[in-house]
Amino acid sequence: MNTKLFDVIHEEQSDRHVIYVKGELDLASAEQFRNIAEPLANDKTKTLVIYLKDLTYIDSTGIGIFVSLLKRRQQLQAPVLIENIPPKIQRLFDLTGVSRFFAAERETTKQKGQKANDERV
Amino acid sequence: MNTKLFDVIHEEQSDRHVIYVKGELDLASAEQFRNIAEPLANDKTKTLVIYLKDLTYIDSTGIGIFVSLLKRRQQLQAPVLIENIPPKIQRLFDLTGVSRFFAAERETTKQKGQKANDERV
Amino acid sequence: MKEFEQVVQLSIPAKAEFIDLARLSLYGVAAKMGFSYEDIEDMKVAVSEACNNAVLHAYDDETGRIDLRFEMQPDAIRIIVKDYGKSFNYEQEAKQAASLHHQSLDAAKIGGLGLFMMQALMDQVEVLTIDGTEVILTKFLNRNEGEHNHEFISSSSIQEQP
Amino acid sequence: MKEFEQVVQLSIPAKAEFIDLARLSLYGVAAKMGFSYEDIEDMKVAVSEACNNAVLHAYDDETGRIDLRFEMQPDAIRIIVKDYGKSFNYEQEAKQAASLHHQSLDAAKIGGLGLFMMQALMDQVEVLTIDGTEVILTKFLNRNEGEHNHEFISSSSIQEQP
Ligand SMILES: Nc1ncnc2c1ncn2[C@@H]1O[C@H](COP(=O)(O)OP(=O)(O)O)[C@@H](O)[C@H]1O
Ligand SMILES: Nc1ncnc2c1ncn2[C@@H]1O[C@H](COP(=O)(O)OP(=O)(O)O)[C@@H](O)[C@H]1O
Repeated sequence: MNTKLFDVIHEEQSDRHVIYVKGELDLASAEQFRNIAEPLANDKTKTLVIYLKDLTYIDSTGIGIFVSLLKRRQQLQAPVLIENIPPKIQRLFDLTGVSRFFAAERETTKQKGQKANDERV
Repeated sequence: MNTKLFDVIHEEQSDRHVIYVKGELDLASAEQFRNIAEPLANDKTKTLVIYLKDLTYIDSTGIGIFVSLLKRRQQLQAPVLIENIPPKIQRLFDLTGVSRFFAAERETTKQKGQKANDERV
Repeated sequence: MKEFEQVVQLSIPAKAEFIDLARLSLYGVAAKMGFSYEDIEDMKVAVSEACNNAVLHAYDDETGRIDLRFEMQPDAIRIIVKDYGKSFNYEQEAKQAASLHHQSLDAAKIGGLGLFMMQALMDQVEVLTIDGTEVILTKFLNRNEGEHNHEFISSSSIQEQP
Repeated sequence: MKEFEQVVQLSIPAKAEFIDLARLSLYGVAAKMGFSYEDIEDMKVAVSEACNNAVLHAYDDETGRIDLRFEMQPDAIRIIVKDYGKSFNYEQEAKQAASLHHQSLDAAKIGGLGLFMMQALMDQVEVLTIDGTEVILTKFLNRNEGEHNHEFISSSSIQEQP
Protein backbone atom coordinates (compact mmCIF):
# COMPACT_ATOMS: atom_id res chain seq x y z
CA MET A 1 0.00 0.00 0.00
CA ASN A 2 1.32 3.34 -0.97
CA THR A 3 -1.28 5.99 -0.24
CA LYS A 4 0.78 8.61 1.46
CA LEU A 5 -2.21 10.64 2.46
CA PHE A 6 -0.74 10.97 5.92
CA ASP A 7 2.59 11.31 7.64
CA VAL A 8 3.77 12.06 11.13
CA ILE A 9 7.31 13.11 12.01
CA HIS A 10 8.87 13.31 15.46
CA GLU A 11 11.63 15.80 16.19
CA GLU A 12 13.28 15.70 19.61
CA GLN A 13 14.70 18.97 20.91
CA SER A 14 16.48 19.69 24.19
CA ASP A 15 13.31 20.80 25.97
CA ARG A 16 10.51 19.47 23.76
CA HIS A 17 9.12 16.78 21.53
CA VAL A 18 7.71 18.23 18.33
CA ILE A 19 5.26 16.10 16.32
CA TYR A 20 4.55 17.28 12.79
CA VAL A 21 1.23 15.93 11.53
CA LYS A 22 0.74 16.04 7.77
CA GLY A 23 -2.09 15.14 5.41
CA GLU A 24 -5.33 13.41 6.35
CA LEU A 25 -5.72 12.23 9.94
CA ASP A 26 -8.62 9.81 9.62
CA LEU A 27 -9.58 6.34 10.77
CA ALA A 28 -6.97 4.81 8.46
CA SER A 29 -4.08 6.90 9.76
CA ALA A 30 -5.17 7.17 13.41
CA GLU A 31 -3.09 4.23 14.60
CA GLN A 32 0.10 5.54 13.04
CA PHE A 33 -0.42 8.87 14.80
CA ARG A 34 -1.34 7.26 18.12
CA ASN A 35 1.69 4.96 18.05
CA ILE A 36 4.03 7.90 17.76
CA ALA A 37 2.21 10.44 19.92
CA GLU A 38 1.23 8.34 22.95
CA PRO A 39 4.73 7.39 24.14
CA LEU A 40 5.84 11.01 23.71
CA ALA A 41 2.85 12.25 25.68
CA ASN A 42 4.06 10.07 28.54
CA ASP A 43 7.38 11.90 28.75
CA LYS A 44 6.66 14.62 31.31
CA THR A 45 10.22 15.94 31.25
CA LYS A 46 9.63 17.71 27.93
CA THR A 47 6.98 19.98 26.46
CA LEU A 48 4.88 18.22 23.83
CA VAL A 49 4.35 20.32 20.71
CA ILE A 50 1.93 19.16 18.03
CA TYR A 51 2.45 21.11 14.84
CA LEU A 52 -0.54 21.05 12.51
CA LYS A 53 0.34 23.36 9.64
CA ASP A 54 0.13 20.60 7.02
CA LEU A 55 -2.87 18.79 8.47
CA THR A 56 -5.48 18.80 5.70
CA TYR A 57 -8.25 16.70 7.22
CA ILE A 58 -9.48 15.65 10.64
CA ASP A 59 -12.65 14.05 11.95
CA SER A 60 -13.91 12.66 15.27
CA THR A 61 -11.25 9.94 15.15
CA GLY A 62 -8.40 12.44 15.18
CA ILE A 63 -10.17 14.77 17.58
CA GLY A 64 -10.61 11.84 19.97
CA ILE A 65 -6.87 11.24 19.92
CA PHE A 66 -6.19 14.90 20.69
CA VAL A 67 -8.57 14.74 23.63
CA SER A 68 -6.84 11.68 25.04
CA LEU A 69 -3.39 13.23 24.57
CA LEU A 70 -4.53 16.38 26.36
CA LYS A 71 -6.01 14.30 29.16
CA ARG A 72 -2.77 12.42 29.60
CA ARG A 73 -0.76 15.65 29.74
CA GLN A 74 -3.16 17.07 32.29
CA GLN A 75 -2.81 13.97 34.47
CA LEU A 76 0.97 14.35 34.29
CA GLN A 77 0.68 18.12 34.77
CA ALA A 78 2.97 18.44 31.76
CA PRO A 79 2.71 21.14 29.08
CA VAL A 80 1.33 20.53 25.59
CA LEU A 81 1.03 23.00 22.74
CA ILE A 82 -1.06 22.60 19.61
CA GLU A 83 0.40 24.91 16.99
CA ASN A 84 -0.28 26.40 13.56
CA ILE A 85 -3.79 25.05 13.28
CA PRO A 86 -5.18 25.59 9.74
CA PRO A 87 -8.49 27.50 9.75
CA LYS A 88 -10.60 24.61 8.53
CA ILE A 89 -9.20 22.34 11.25
CA GLN A 90 -9.70 25.07 13.85
CA ARG A 91 -13.37 25.26 12.81
CA LEU A 92 -13.84 21.62 13.73
CA PHE A 93 -11.95 22.03 17.00
CA ASP A 94 -14.27 24.92 17.84
CA LEU A 95 -17.39 23.10 16.72
CA THR A 96 -16.66 20.10 18.91
CA GLY A 97 -15.44 22.14 21.84
CA VAL A 98 -11.92 20.73 22.08
CA SER A 99 -10.30 24.11 21.45
CA ARG A 100 -11.41 25.06 24.97
CA PHE A 101 -9.02 22.44 26.28
CA PHE A 102 -6.13 23.74 24.17
CA ALA A 103 -6.69 27.22 25.56
CA ALA A 104 -6.80 25.88 29.09
CA GLU A 105 -3.57 24.00 28.51
CA ARG A 106 -1.94 27.10 27.07
CA GLU A 107 -2.97 29.08 30.14
CA THR A 108 -1.42 26.40 32.33
CA THR A 109 1.84 26.37 30.41
CA LYS A 110 2.01 30.15 30.45
CA GLN A 111 1.44 30.23 34.19
CA LYS A 112 4.32 27.84 34.47
CA GLY A 113 6.54 30.38 32.81
CA GLN A 114 7.01 28.61 29.52
CA LYS A 115 8.12 31.02 26.86
CA ALA A 116 5.35 32.00 24.48
CA ASN A 117 5.39 29.89 21.39
CA ASP A 118 5.46 31.02 17.83
CA GLU A 119 1.95 30.99 16.51
CA ARG A 120 2.47 32.47 13.08
CA VAL A 121 0.87 30.33 10.42
CA MET B 1 -23.26 23.57 -12.85
CA ASN B 2 -20.00 24.86 -11.63
CA THR B 3 -17.29 22.35 -12.42
CA LYS B 4 -14.59 24.58 -13.72
CA LEU B 5 -12.41 21.73 -14.77
CA PHE B 6 -11.89 23.42 -18.10
CA ASP B 7 -11.54 26.86 -19.56
CA VAL B 8 -10.61 28.32 -22.91
CA ILE B 9 -9.62 31.94 -23.47
CA HIS B 10 -9.24 33.75 -26.77
CA GLU B 11 -6.81 36.63 -27.16
CA GLU B 12 -6.74 38.52 -30.44
CA GLN B 13 -3.44 40.12 -31.42
CA SER B 14 -2.56 42.13 -34.53
CA ASP B 15 -1.25 39.12 -36.45
CA ARG B 16 -2.61 36.15 -34.54
CA HIS B 17 -5.39 34.54 -32.57
CA VAL B 18 -4.11 32.94 -29.39
CA ILE B 19 -6.27 30.30 -27.71
CA TYR B 20 -5.32 29.35 -24.15
CA VAL B 21 -6.64 25.91 -23.23
CA LYS B 22 -6.75 25.17 -19.50
CA GLY B 23 -7.72 22.16 -17.43
CA GLU B 24 -9.28 18.95 -18.70
CA LEU B 25 -10.22 18.78 -22.37
CA ASP B 26 -12.56 15.81 -22.41
CA LEU B 27 -15.91 14.83 -23.86
CA ALA B 28 -17.67 17.23 -21.48
CA SER B 29 -15.59 20.26 -22.44
CA ALA B 30 -15.05 19.45 -26.13
CA GLU B 31 -17.96 21.51 -27.37
CA GLN B 32 -16.86 24.62 -25.51
CA PHE B 33 -13.42 24.34 -27.07
CA ARG B 34 -14.78 23.60 -30.54
CA ASN B 35 -17.17 26.54 -30.42
CA ILE B 36 -14.33 28.95 -29.78
CA ALA B 37 -11.60 27.35 -31.88
CA GLU B 38 -13.46 26.53 -35.09
CA PRO B 39 -14.46 30.07 -36.09
CA LEU B 40 -10.91 31.27 -35.36
CA ALA B 41 -9.44 28.44 -37.45
CA ASN B 42 -11.49 29.79 -40.35
CA ASP B 43 -9.74 33.17 -40.21
CA LYS B 44 -6.86 32.71 -42.63
CA THR B 45 -5.65 36.28 -42.25
CA LYS B 46 -4.08 35.50 -38.87
CA THR B 47 -1.81 32.83 -37.43
CA LEU B 48 -3.68 30.50 -35.07
CA VAL B 49 -1.76 29.81 -31.86
CA ILE B 50 -3.02 27.17 -29.43
CA TYR B 51 -1.29 27.51 -26.10
CA LEU B 52 -1.42 24.35 -23.98
CA LYS B 53 0.69 25.09 -20.92
CA ASP B 54 -2.23 24.63 -18.52
CA LEU B 55 -3.85 21.70 -20.27
CA THR B 56 -3.95 18.89 -17.69
CA TYR B 57 -5.86 16.18 -19.54
CA ILE B 58 -6.65 15.17 -23.10
CA ASP B 59 -8.07 12.05 -24.72
CA SER B 60 -9.20 11.01 -28.19
CA THR B 61 -12.00 13.57 -28.10
CA GLY B 62 -9.59 16.48 -27.77
CA ILE B 63 -7.05 14.95 -30.12
CA GLY B 64 -9.81 14.60 -32.71
CA ILE B 65 -10.53 18.32 -32.44
CA PHE B 66 -6.85 19.15 -32.93
CA VAL B 67 -6.75 16.98 -36.04
CA SER B 68 -9.76 18.72 -37.51
CA LEU B 69 -8.36 22.17 -36.70
CA LEU B 70 -5.05 21.24 -38.36
CA LYS B 71 -6.93 19.92 -41.38
CA ARG B 72 -8.87 23.12 -41.71
CA ARG B 73 -5.70 25.21 -41.51
CA GLN B 74 -4.06 23.05 -44.12
CA GLN B 75 -7.01 23.48 -46.44
CA LEU B 76 -6.77 27.24 -45.99
CA GLN B 77 -2.96 27.10 -46.23
CA ALA B 78 -2.91 29.17 -43.09
CA PRO B 79 -0.38 28.77 -40.25
CA VAL B 80 -1.16 27.14 -36.92
CA LEU B 81 1.14 26.71 -33.93
CA ILE B 82 0.61 24.39 -30.96
CA GLU B 83 2.70 25.72 -28.12
CA ASN B 84 3.98 24.84 -24.65
CA ILE B 85 2.73 21.27 -24.71
CA PRO B 86 3.08 19.66 -21.25
CA PRO B 87 5.09 16.39 -21.35
CA LYS B 88 2.18 14.14 -20.48
CA ILE B 89 0.06 15.67 -23.25
CA GLN B 90 2.98 15.43 -25.69
CA ARG B 91 3.21 11.72 -24.89
CA LEU B 92 -0.35 11.19 -26.06
CA PHE B 93 0.21 13.33 -29.16
CA ASP B 94 3.23 11.15 -29.98
CA LEU B 95 1.42 7.91 -29.19
CA THR B 96 -1.45 8.73 -31.52
CA GLY B 97 0.74 10.18 -34.22
CA VAL B 98 -0.77 13.69 -34.29
CA SER B 99 2.51 15.34 -33.36
CA ARG B 100 3.72 14.52 -36.89
CA PHE B 101 1.11 16.92 -38.19
CA PHE B 102 2.19 19.67 -35.81
CA ALA B 103 5.76 19.27 -37.03
CA ALA B 104 4.61 19.37 -40.63
CA GLU B 105 2.63 22.51 -39.94
CA ARG B 106 5.62 24.10 -38.27
CA GLU B 107 7.78 23.32 -41.29
CA THR B 108 5.18 24.92 -43.51
CA THR B 109 4.98 28.04 -41.42
CA LYS B 110 8.74 28.31 -41.29
CA GLN B 111 9.00 27.93 -45.05
CA LYS B 112 6.52 30.73 -45.34
CA GLY B 113 8.93 32.94 -43.43
CA GLN B 114 6.95 33.20 -40.19
CA LYS B 115 9.19 34.19 -37.36
CA ALA B 116 10.10 31.29 -35.11
CA ASN B 117 7.84 31.07 -32.14
CA ASP B 118 8.76 30.90 -28.53
CA GLU B 119 8.80 27.28 -27.50
CA ARG B 120 10.12 27.55 -23.99
CA VAL B 121 7.95 25.71 -21.53
CA MET C 1 -27.12 19.07 -16.63
CA LYS C 2 -30.84 18.47 -16.47
CA GLU C 3 -32.72 19.59 -13.44
CA PHE C 4 -34.07 16.13 -12.69
CA GLU C 5 -32.30 13.98 -10.20
CA GLN C 6 -28.86 12.57 -11.02
CA VAL C 7 -27.47 9.72 -9.01
CA VAL C 8 -23.87 8.59 -8.50
CA GLN C 9 -23.17 5.43 -6.52
CA LEU C 10 -20.01 4.18 -4.90
CA SER C 11 -19.44 0.89 -3.15
CA ILE C 12 -16.34 0.25 -1.04
CA PRO C 13 -15.12 -2.44 1.35
CA ALA C 14 -15.98 -1.48 4.95
CA LYS C 15 -12.37 -0.82 5.87
CA ALA C 16 -10.71 2.31 7.13
CA GLU C 17 -8.33 2.63 4.19
CA PHE C 18 -11.16 2.97 1.66
CA ILE C 19 -12.97 5.87 3.28
CA ASP C 20 -10.83 8.41 1.43
CA LEU C 21 -12.51 7.20 -1.77
CA ALA C 22 -15.87 8.26 -0.36
CA ARG C 23 -14.44 11.71 0.27
CA LEU C 24 -12.96 11.86 -3.23
CA SER C 25 -16.27 11.01 -4.91
CA LEU C 26 -18.20 13.34 -2.66
CA TYR C 27 -15.80 16.08 -3.59
CA GLY C 28 -16.29 15.40 -7.31
CA VAL C 29 -20.08 15.38 -7.07
CA ALA C 30 -20.39 18.37 -4.75
CA ALA C 31 -17.95 20.52 -6.75
CA LYS C 32 -19.96 19.72 -9.88
CA MET C 33 -23.09 20.97 -8.13
CA GLY C 34 -21.42 24.23 -7.18
CA PHE C 35 -21.11 23.78 -3.43
CA SER C 36 -18.67 26.11 -1.71
CA TYR C 37 -15.30 24.96 -0.49
CA GLU C 38 -16.46 25.18 3.10
CA ASP C 39 -19.64 23.21 2.50
CA ILE C 40 -17.64 20.50 0.76
CA GLU C 41 -15.21 20.28 3.67
CA ASP C 42 -18.14 19.95 6.07
CA MET C 43 -19.74 17.23 3.98
CA LYS C 44 -16.47 15.33 3.71
CA VAL C 45 -16.30 15.08 7.48
CA ALA C 46 -19.97 14.12 7.83
CA VAL C 47 -19.71 11.39 5.18
CA SER C 48 -16.52 10.08 6.74
CA GLU C 49 -18.18 9.92 10.15
CA ALA C 50 -20.96 7.79 8.70
CA CYS C 51 -18.38 5.53 7.03
CA ASN C 52 -16.26 5.37 10.18
CA ASN C 53 -19.28 4.09 12.08
CA ALA C 54 -19.98 1.42 9.47
CA VAL C 55 -16.36 0.27 9.71
CA LEU C 56 -16.20 0.40 13.51
CA HIS C 57 -19.64 -0.71 14.62
CA ALA C 58 -21.53 -2.49 11.85
CA TYR C 59 -19.50 -5.54 10.96
CA ASP C 60 -17.73 -8.19 12.98
CA ASP C 61 -15.53 -9.44 10.20
CA GLU C 62 -13.58 -7.81 7.40
CA THR C 63 -15.86 -8.62 4.51
CA GLY C 64 -18.65 -6.06 4.87
CA ARG C 65 -19.32 -3.28 2.40
CA ILE C 66 -20.44 0.33 2.46
CA ASP C 67 -22.70 1.62 -0.31
CA LEU C 68 -22.85 5.33 -0.91
CA ARG C 69 -25.48 7.03 -3.00
CA PHE C 70 -25.09 10.68 -3.99
CA GLU C 71 -28.39 12.19 -5.14
CA MET C 72 -27.89 15.44 -6.95
CA GLN C 73 -31.12 17.37 -6.59
CA PRO C 74 -31.65 20.83 -8.06
CA ASP C 75 -31.28 22.53 -4.70
CA ALA C 76 -29.61 19.95 -2.48
CA ILE C 77 -27.40 16.93 -2.24
CA ARG C 78 -28.60 13.84 -0.41
CA ILE C 79 -25.92 11.38 0.55
CA ILE C 80 -26.99 7.94 1.67
CA VAL C 81 -24.43 5.83 3.51
CA LYS C 82 -25.62 2.25 3.89
CA ASP C 83 -24.16 -0.74 5.68
CA TYR C 84 -25.67 -4.21 6.13
CA GLY C 85 -24.29 -4.87 9.60
CA LYS C 86 -25.83 -4.89 13.02
CA SER C 87 -28.27 -2.21 13.97
CA PHE C 88 -28.42 0.12 16.94
CA ASN C 89 -30.89 2.38 18.71
CA TYR C 90 -30.47 5.63 16.87
CA GLU C 91 -32.96 7.65 18.93
CA GLN C 92 -31.07 6.80 22.07
CA GLU C 93 -27.61 7.42 20.64
CA ALA C 94 -28.78 10.67 19.01
CA LYS C 95 -29.87 11.96 22.41
CA GLN C 96 -26.38 11.34 23.73
CA ALA C 97 -24.68 12.92 20.72
CA ALA C 98 -23.00 15.98 22.17
CA SER C 99 -19.98 18.17 21.81
CA LEU C 100 -17.38 18.62 24.50
CA HIS C 101 -18.42 22.21 25.20
CA HIS C 102 -19.89 21.47 28.58
CA GLN C 103 -17.49 18.82 29.72
CA SER C 104 -14.27 19.14 31.64
CA LEU C 105 -11.16 17.61 30.15
CA ASP C 106 -10.78 14.89 32.74
CA ALA C 107 -14.45 13.91 32.38
CA ALA C 108 -14.52 14.21 28.58
CA LYS C 109 -15.71 10.98 27.00
CA ILE C 110 -13.64 10.00 24.02
CA GLY C 111 -15.89 8.83 21.23
CA GLY C 112 -19.54 9.63 20.67
CA LEU C 113 -18.66 12.70 18.60
CA GLY C 114 -19.57 11.12 15.27
CA LEU C 115 -23.33 11.64 15.31
CA PHE C 116 -22.87 15.09 16.81
CA MET C 117 -20.58 16.14 13.96
CA MET C 118 -22.91 14.81 11.28
CA GLN C 119 -25.74 16.81 12.80
CA ALA C 120 -23.63 19.94 13.18
CA LEU C 121 -22.16 19.81 9.68
CA MET C 122 -25.21 18.86 7.60
CA ASP C 123 -28.60 20.52 7.21
CA GLN C 124 -30.43 17.28 7.90
CA VAL C 125 -29.52 13.83 9.23
CA GLU C 126 -31.86 10.87 9.11
CA VAL C 127 -31.00 7.35 10.21
CA LEU C 128 -32.87 4.18 9.28
CA THR C 129 -31.94 0.97 11.04
CA ILE C 130 -33.56 -1.74 8.96
CA ASP C 131 -31.20 -4.42 7.59
CA GLY C 132 -28.15 -2.58 8.87
CA THR C 133 -27.86 1.17 9.01
CA GLU C 134 -28.76 3.83 6.49
CA VAL C 135 -27.58 7.35 7.23
CA ILE C 136 -29.17 10.03 5.03
CA LEU C 137 -27.26 13.30 4.99
CA THR C 138 -28.74 16.37 3.29
CA LYS C 139 -27.14 19.70 2.48
CA PHE C 140 -28.91 22.50 0.66
CA LEU C 141 -27.28 24.50 -2.09
CA ASN C 142 -26.97 28.15 -1.37
CA ARG C 143 -26.77 29.46 -4.88
CA ASN C 144 -25.35 32.80 -3.84
CA GLU C 145 -22.04 31.54 -2.61
CA GLY C 146 -19.11 29.51 -3.71
CA GLU C 147 -19.34 30.17 -7.43
CA HIS C 148 -15.64 30.76 -7.85
CA ASN C 149 -14.11 28.14 -5.69
CA HIS C 150 -13.46 25.30 -8.07
CA GLU C 151 -11.42 26.57 -10.93
CA PHE C 152 -9.11 24.11 -12.64
CA ILE C 153 -9.30 21.52 -9.96
CA SER C 154 -8.90 18.13 -11.46
CA SER C 155 -7.73 14.68 -10.74
CA SER C 156 -4.87 15.50 -13.09
CA SER C 157 -3.73 18.51 -11.19
CA ILE C 158 -3.90 16.73 -7.86
CA GLN C 159 -1.04 14.57 -8.84
CA GLU C 160 1.14 17.39 -9.81
CA GLN C 161 1.36 18.77 -6.34
CA PRO C 162 4.71 18.34 -4.65
CA MET D 1 -4.53 -4.23 3.12
CA LYS D 2 -5.02 -7.93 2.69
CA GLU D 3 -3.61 -9.57 -0.38
CA PHE D 4 -6.98 -10.95 -1.49
CA GLU D 5 -9.00 -9.05 -3.98
CA GLN D 6 -10.57 -5.75 -3.04
CA VAL D 7 -13.33 -4.28 -5.13
CA VAL D 8 -14.53 -0.70 -5.49
CA GLN D 9 -17.55 0.06 -7.62
CA LEU D 10 -18.80 3.29 -9.11
CA SER D 11 -21.98 3.90 -11.03
CA ILE D 12 -22.58 7.12 -12.97
CA PRO D 13 -25.13 8.42 -15.45
CA ALA D 14 -23.91 7.84 -19.02
CA LYS D 15 -23.32 11.53 -19.66
CA ALA D 16 -20.17 13.35 -20.57
CA GLU D 17 -20.12 15.51 -17.47
CA PHE D 18 -19.85 12.53 -15.12
CA ILE D 19 -16.79 10.92 -16.66
CA ASP D 20 -14.44 13.00 -14.51
CA LEU D 21 -15.82 11.06 -11.50
CA ALA D 22 -14.56 7.84 -13.08
CA ARG D 23 -11.11 9.39 -13.37
CA LEU D 24 -11.24 10.64 -9.78
CA SER D 25 -12.10 7.20 -8.38
CA LEU D 26 -9.56 5.48 -10.59
CA TYR D 27 -6.96 7.89 -9.30
CA GLY D 28 -7.87 7.13 -5.69
CA VAL D 29 -7.77 3.38 -6.18
CA ALA D 30 -4.62 3.30 -8.30
CA ALA D 31 -2.68 5.65 -6.01
CA LYS D 32 -3.65 3.42 -3.07
CA MET D 33 -2.18 0.44 -4.93
CA GLY D 34 1.10 2.25 -5.55
CA PHE D 35 0.88 2.80 -9.29
CA SER D 36 3.25 5.40 -10.69
CA TYR D 37 2.10 8.82 -11.76
CA GLU D 38 2.57 7.93 -15.40
CA ASP D 39 0.66 4.66 -15.15
CA ILE D 40 -2.21 6.46 -13.47
CA GLU D 41 -2.31 9.08 -16.21
CA ASP D 42 -2.40 6.32 -18.83
CA MET D 43 -5.21 4.51 -17.05
CA LYS D 44 -7.22 7.71 -16.69
CA VAL D 45 -7.21 8.14 -20.44
CA ALA D 46 -8.05 4.47 -21.11
CA VAL D 47 -10.95 4.49 -18.63
CA SER D 48 -12.25 7.74 -20.06
CA GLU D 49 -12.12 6.31 -23.58
CA ALA D 50 -14.26 3.39 -22.47
CA CYS D 51 -16.70 5.78 -20.78
CA ASN D 52 -16.74 8.11 -23.80
CA ASN D 53 -17.78 5.18 -25.97
CA ALA D 54 -20.58 4.25 -23.60
CA VAL D 55 -21.84 7.84 -23.66
CA LEU D 56 -21.47 8.26 -27.43
CA HIS D 57 -22.39 4.89 -28.84
CA ALA D 58 -24.29 2.77 -26.33
CA TYR D 59 -27.46 4.63 -25.54
CA ASP D 60 -30.03 6.46 -27.60
CA ASP D 61 -31.52 8.44 -24.75
CA GLU D 62 -30.16 10.23 -21.75
CA THR D 63 -31.07 7.74 -19.05
CA GLY D 64 -28.40 5.04 -19.43
CA ARG D 65 -25.77 4.28 -16.83
CA ILE D 66 -22.13 3.26 -16.74
CA ASP D 67 -20.97 0.86 -14.03
CA LEU D 68 -17.30 0.76 -13.19
CA ARG D 69 -15.66 -1.94 -11.16
CA PHE D 70 -12.11 -1.54 -9.91
CA GLU D 71 -10.58 -4.86 -8.89
CA MET D 72 -7.46 -4.42 -6.82
CA GLN D 73 -5.41 -7.56 -7.26
CA PRO D 74 -2.05 -8.10 -5.59
CA ASP D 75 -0.14 -7.45 -8.81
CA ALA D 76 -2.62 -5.70 -11.07
CA ILE D 77 -5.68 -3.56 -11.39
CA ARG D 78 -8.61 -4.70 -13.51
CA ILE D 79 -11.08 -2.02 -14.44
CA ILE D 80 -14.39 -3.11 -15.88
CA VAL D 81 -16.46 -0.48 -17.67
CA LYS D 82 -19.97 -1.74 -18.37
CA ASP D 83 -22.87 -0.25 -20.26
CA TYR D 84 -26.25 -1.81 -21.05
CA GLY D 85 -26.71 -0.21 -24.44
CA LYS D 86 -26.47 -1.50 -27.96
CA SER D 87 -23.65 -3.81 -28.87
CA PHE D 88 -21.14 -3.71 -31.71
CA ASN D 89 -18.70 -5.96 -33.48
CA TYR D 90 -15.59 -5.59 -31.40
CA GLU D 91 -13.36 -7.87 -33.50
CA GLN D 92 -14.06 -5.77 -36.55
CA GLU D 93 -13.64 -2.41 -34.83
CA ALA D 94 -10.46 -3.60 -33.09
CA LYS D 95 -8.92 -4.41 -36.45
CA GLN D 96 -9.57 -0.86 -37.57
CA ALA D 97 -8.24 0.67 -34.35
CA ALA D 98 -5.13 2.53 -35.46
CA SER D 99 -3.07 5.56 -34.75
CA LEU D 100 -2.54 8.37 -37.24
CA HIS D 101 1.13 7.48 -37.76
CA HIS D 102 0.65 6.23 -41.28
CA GLN D 103 -1.99 8.63 -42.42
CA SER D 104 -1.65 11.98 -44.09
CA LEU D 105 -3.37 14.94 -42.50
CA ASP D 106 -5.93 15.43 -45.23
CA ALA D 107 -6.81 11.72 -45.19
CA ALA D 108 -6.75 11.39 -41.38
CA LYS D 109 -10.04 10.00 -40.11
CA ILE D 110 -11.28 11.84 -37.08
CA GLY D 111 -12.57 9.33 -34.54
CA GLY D 112 -11.66 5.69 -34.18
CA LEU D 113 -8.78 6.50 -31.84
CA GLY D 114 -10.54 5.31 -28.69
CA LEU D 115 -9.90 1.58 -28.95
CA PHE D 116 -6.37 2.25 -30.18
CA MET D 117 -5.60 4.35 -27.12
CA MET D 118 -7.04 1.81 -24.70
CA GLN D 119 -4.84 -0.86 -26.26
CA ALA D 120 -1.77 1.35 -26.29
CA LEU D 121 -2.17 2.57 -22.71
CA MET D 122 -3.17 -0.64 -20.91
CA ASP D 123 -1.44 -4.01 -20.64
CA GLN D 124 -4.57 -5.86 -21.67
CA VAL D 125 -7.94 -4.96 -23.17
CA GLU D 126 -10.84 -7.39 -23.42
CA VAL D 127 -14.30 -6.54 -24.68
CA LEU D 128 -17.46 -8.54 -24.10
CA THR D 129 -20.57 -7.56 -25.99
CA ILE D 130 -23.36 -9.41 -24.22
CA ASP D 131 -26.19 -7.23 -22.88
CA GLY D 132 -24.36 -4.04 -23.82
CA THR D 133 -20.62 -3.64 -23.69
CA GLU D 134 -18.12 -4.64 -21.05
CA VAL D 135 -14.60 -3.33 -21.48
CA ILE D 136 -12.03 -5.00 -19.22
CA LEU D 137 -8.83 -3.02 -18.83
CA THR D 138 -5.83 -4.53 -17.03
CA LYS D 139 -2.62 -2.90 -15.88
CA PHE D 140 0.10 -4.72 -13.99
CA LEU D 141 1.87 -3.24 -11.02
CA ASN D 142 5.56 -2.81 -11.47
CA ARG D 143 6.65 -2.83 -7.87
CA ASN D 144 10.01 -1.28 -8.61
CA GLU D 145 8.75 2.08 -9.68
CA GLY D 146 6.56 4.87 -8.53
CA GLU D 147 6.92 4.36 -4.81
CA HIS D 148 7.43 8.03 -4.09
CA ASN D 149 4.92 9.67 -6.30
CA HIS D 150 1.92 10.10 -4.07
CA GLU D 151 2.91 11.93 -0.98
CA PHE D 152 0.27 14.07 0.66
CA ILE D 153 -2.13 14.00 -2.20
CA SER D 154 -5.62 14.18 -0.92
CA SER D 155 -9.04 15.33 -1.79
CA SER D 156 -8.44 18.09 0.77
CA SER D 157 -5.35 19.38 -0.88
CA ILE D 158 -6.95 19.39 -4.31
CA GLN D 159 -9.26 22.10 -3.27
CA GLU D 160 -6.57 24.30 -1.98
CA GLN D 161 -4.99 24.83 -5.32
CA PRO D 162 -5.49 28.26 -6.83
N1 LIG E 1 -23.46 2.10 11.30
C1 LIG E 1 -23.61 1.71 12.58
N2 LIG E 1 -23.81 0.40 12.89
C2 LIG E 1 -23.95 0.01 14.18
N3 LIG E 1 -23.92 0.86 15.22
C3 LIG E 1 -23.72 2.17 14.99
C4 LIG E 1 -23.57 2.66 13.66
N4 LIG E 1 -23.41 4.00 13.72
C5 LIG E 1 -23.44 4.33 15.02
N5 LIG E 1 -23.65 3.24 15.80
C6 LIG E 1 -23.77 3.24 17.28
O1 LIG E 1 -23.99 4.57 17.72
C7 LIG E 1 -22.97 4.97 18.65
C8 LIG E 1 -22.66 6.46 18.53
O2 LIG E 1 -21.98 6.75 17.32
P1 LIG E 1 -21.07 8.04 17.19
O3 LIG E 1 -21.80 9.21 17.71
O4 LIG E 1 -20.63 8.12 15.78
O5 LIG E 1 -19.84 7.81 18.15
P2 LIG E 1 -18.69 6.71 18.22
O6 LIG E 1 -18.63 6.06 16.88
O7 LIG E 1 -17.46 7.48 18.52
O8 LIG E 1 -19.09 5.79 19.31
C9 LIG E 1 -21.80 4.06 18.34
O9 LIG E 1 -20.97 3.88 19.46
C10 LIG E 1 -22.50 2.75 17.94
O10 LIG E 1 -22.88 2.01 19.06
N1 LIG F 1 -19.68 0.93 -25.59
C1 LIG F 1 -19.97 0.85 -26.91
N2 LIG F 1 -21.24 0.63 -27.32
C2 LIG F 1 -21.54 0.55 -28.64
N3 LIG F 1 -20.62 0.68 -29.62
C3 LIG F 1 -19.34 0.91 -29.28
C4 LIG F 1 -18.95 1.00 -27.92
N4 LIG F 1 -17.60 1.20 -27.87
C5 LIG F 1 -17.19 1.25 -29.15
N5 LIG F 1 -18.21 1.08 -30.02
C6 LIG F 1 -18.12 1.06 -31.49
O1 LIG F 1 -16.76 0.91 -31.86
C7 LIG F 1 -16.34 2.00 -32.68
C8 LIG F 1 -14.88 2.34 -32.45
O2 LIG F 1 -14.68 2.93 -31.18
P1 LIG F 1 -13.43 3.87 -30.90
O3 LIG F 1 -12.19 3.21 -31.40
O4 LIG F 1 -13.44 4.23 -29.47
O5 LIG F 1 -13.62 5.16 -31.81
P2 LIG F 1 -14.76 6.28 -31.86
O6 LIG F 1 -15.51 6.23 -30.59
O7 LIG F 1 -14.00 7.55 -32.05
O8 LIG F 1 -15.58 5.91 -33.07
C9 LIG F 1 -17.32 3.11 -32.38
O9 LIG F 1 -17.44 4.03 -33.44
C10 LIG F 1 -18.60 2.35 -32.10
O10 LIG F 1 -19.27 2.04 -33.30
